[in-house]
Amino acid sequence: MMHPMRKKRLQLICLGILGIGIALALILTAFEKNLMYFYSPSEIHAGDAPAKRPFRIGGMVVEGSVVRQAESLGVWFNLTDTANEQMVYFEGILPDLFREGQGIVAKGQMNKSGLFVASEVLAKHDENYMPPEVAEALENVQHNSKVD
Amino acid sequence: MFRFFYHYSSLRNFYFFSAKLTPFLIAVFLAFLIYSLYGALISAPADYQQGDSFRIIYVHVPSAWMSLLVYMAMGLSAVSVLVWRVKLAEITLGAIAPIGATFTLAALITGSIWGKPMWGTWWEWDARLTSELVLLFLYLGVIALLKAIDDRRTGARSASILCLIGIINIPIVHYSVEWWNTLHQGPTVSKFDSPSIHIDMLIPLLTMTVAFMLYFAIISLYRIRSAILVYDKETQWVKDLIKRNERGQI
Amino acid sequence: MPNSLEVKNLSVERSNRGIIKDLSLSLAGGHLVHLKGANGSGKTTFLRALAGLIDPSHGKIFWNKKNINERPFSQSCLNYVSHSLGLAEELTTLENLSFLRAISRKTLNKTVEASLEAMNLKSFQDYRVAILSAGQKQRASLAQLLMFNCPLWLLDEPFNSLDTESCGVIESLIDDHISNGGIAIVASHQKFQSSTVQKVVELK
Amino acid sequence: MITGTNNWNTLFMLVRRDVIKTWRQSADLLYPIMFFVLVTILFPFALSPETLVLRSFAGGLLWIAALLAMSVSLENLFKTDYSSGALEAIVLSGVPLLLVGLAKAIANWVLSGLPIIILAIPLALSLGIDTFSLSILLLSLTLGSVTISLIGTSIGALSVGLRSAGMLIIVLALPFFIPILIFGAVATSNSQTGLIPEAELYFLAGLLVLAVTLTPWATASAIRTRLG
Repeated sequence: MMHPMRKKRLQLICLGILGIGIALALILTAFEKNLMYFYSPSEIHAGDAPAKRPFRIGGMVVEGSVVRQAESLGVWFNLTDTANEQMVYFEGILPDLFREGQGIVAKGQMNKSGLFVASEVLAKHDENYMPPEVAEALENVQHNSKVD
Repeated sequence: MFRFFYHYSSLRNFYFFSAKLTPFLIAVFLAFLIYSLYGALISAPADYQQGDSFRIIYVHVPSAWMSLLVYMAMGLSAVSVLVWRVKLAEITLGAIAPIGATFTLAALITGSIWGKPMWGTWWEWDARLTSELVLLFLYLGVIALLKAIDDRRTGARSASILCLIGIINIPIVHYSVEWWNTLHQGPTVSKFDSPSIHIDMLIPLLTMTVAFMLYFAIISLYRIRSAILVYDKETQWVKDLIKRNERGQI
Repeated sequence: MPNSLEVKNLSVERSNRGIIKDLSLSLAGGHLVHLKGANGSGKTTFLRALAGLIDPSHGKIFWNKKNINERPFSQSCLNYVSHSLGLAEELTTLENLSFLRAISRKTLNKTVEASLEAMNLKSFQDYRVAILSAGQKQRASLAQLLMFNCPLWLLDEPFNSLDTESCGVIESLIDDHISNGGIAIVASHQKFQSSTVQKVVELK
Repeated sequence: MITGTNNWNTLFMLVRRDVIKTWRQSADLLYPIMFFVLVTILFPFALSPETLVLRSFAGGLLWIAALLAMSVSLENLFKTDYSSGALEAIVLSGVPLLLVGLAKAIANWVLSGLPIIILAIPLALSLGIDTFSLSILLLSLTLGSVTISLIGTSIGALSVGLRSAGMLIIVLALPFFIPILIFGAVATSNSQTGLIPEAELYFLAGLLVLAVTLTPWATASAIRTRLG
């Protein structure tokens, strides 16, 4: 026979663990529902991205893929996560930091023909800190691997 | 083991023990500081995009890390206050809260100075900067509660409870702010699988962090020791100490 | 088992000041202690420490050989009537006492109605506490003593704002309590009319 | 046993007592609710009376108003019970403090959270919200307000009896409410684009369960500390 006081304490601890467990399960479910609404080109290829609602896409602008429309602000470019590419169309003024090879985030929606129509394009500074030579070297490697 | 902790958690023993420890800490701190300053300002190369302005990282990042570390230290003290009722922990909690708040403020200010060349504005609702701002308010809350309660034991215990609620809240705030931020600005895209910081830049950053930790240890020991004297001012050993001190000065 | 209360080298701090310093006291059942002392001498602090509300900075309190500051301590052995009365002003006397009786984990004694009757408050039971006179409030609060069966009574200024007749009622209550083997510690500036006081503790 | 029938009964008695008490002290009940309505109707004056503008901000501004009003209501939760000694009497009656903490939070929610949710309906409609978004707003407010009551009760218990406690409570509590505000407001604004903001609602529910599990301990410990 367990001491009633100890039994009570044990029950409380079990309840506490149960509560934390449920809370974690709910929060993890929230993660699963993709709280970010953020998808990579690969995920879009796999068909994970929503078809009917806006979301975000992130990736690097593929070198040489930028095509500007002659008489308007329209621009096409491809985004890559190194595995897959996704074509994006945007009409508007691109941010100053928008360059080929730069990581960007675009907000918009898929159209029926599989083109991502962006309503907004954001260029983010990247979070790497390295000397210029290293950056250059890294760029060369990437360039070469693309040529191969 | 228990006896060891018991011995050093007695205020008087801690006072004398920490007095012996301090000069040693200062020496190690200076060594680390000088080495890291050399590394940070001279030997580390300039960044390929940001040039020399990236060097503020050596103040910003250690401050930001310390702001979290000090909160964790406060959390440990809070548990000791609430569970074991350790007097030394009560004193520690009150002594380190302002230091933690200062580190947080330093991280915010340097972040904003860094933001000027990087983003073009002094303040950007960047996820990390915003959660750092919330962290500052958590610190200020603990300090405000400590100041509002006259009785030091009740004050320390109340502040401990608030501090522990805060500890659970820190990851939640951090995560939700990040999520909110990406919703409005898009997450930072990093270059895949490439080293995010070069080794020549990393080593001074790590040693600078150690220097910050030692600085924190030294300053908090000073604050704890002066708080111990106030706490125990009615006891014989403090009275003896004051008497000896006066004689020494004459 | 006969009741016993033992206070060993008790020191209590309030607002960073030592209020009670090194107080020791040993009591067996059937004792009435008159707690005396000037304002601010720590009478209330002492009673609150005995009630387990304040943790002492040094020393220990034992009730029936059990340390009251070690959790879990159930306060079911004691009846503490503070001078802040403990009654919600918005509720009636009856509501207040019925609530306390219903939630209490103590051994129950008289019903609320019987307790109010004994305190001469039956006709005021449906009045909100806010509109009662000071003496009536005091009596309503003291009615708690009758509702529960607790061997230890801690009374903080129970004779405050009471007329002579009511004082007599309270004193006879206390007499009954200690003659049944209970212990009562009463903080008061007033002298007891009857001579049941076995011990006077003066706080400085 | 914490789950025994006796404890359910005690919990019910504690909540009922608080509700009756506050009901009779109608000012304590009315001020936070009036505050909620007034703050909400201030926004159209500051922003624009145009439905299009107001509709896009509706979720956020109702959430801010609800958050502030609930923070204001926290001061009265413990104030009179502390000064009259009733809190002390409840503690000494031997009731588990966890129950007292839980009961105070429930009472706070019934007395300020629930009326705010009900009043949010006409206010949201007047700001031009559609019915689907309204249902999401109400759901997020329900999940969030219970969490606010639970966390707020702990903080209210910590600051009871202190100088300018009302302001102190608000200052201490608001940083803790930021995650709730973010998810609540975004859930509403996302629902206005026609999506079901499942992720946000799951997250709010997770926070709620976490608060139910942990805050009663903090409140219990705070009550014991403030009485000592």
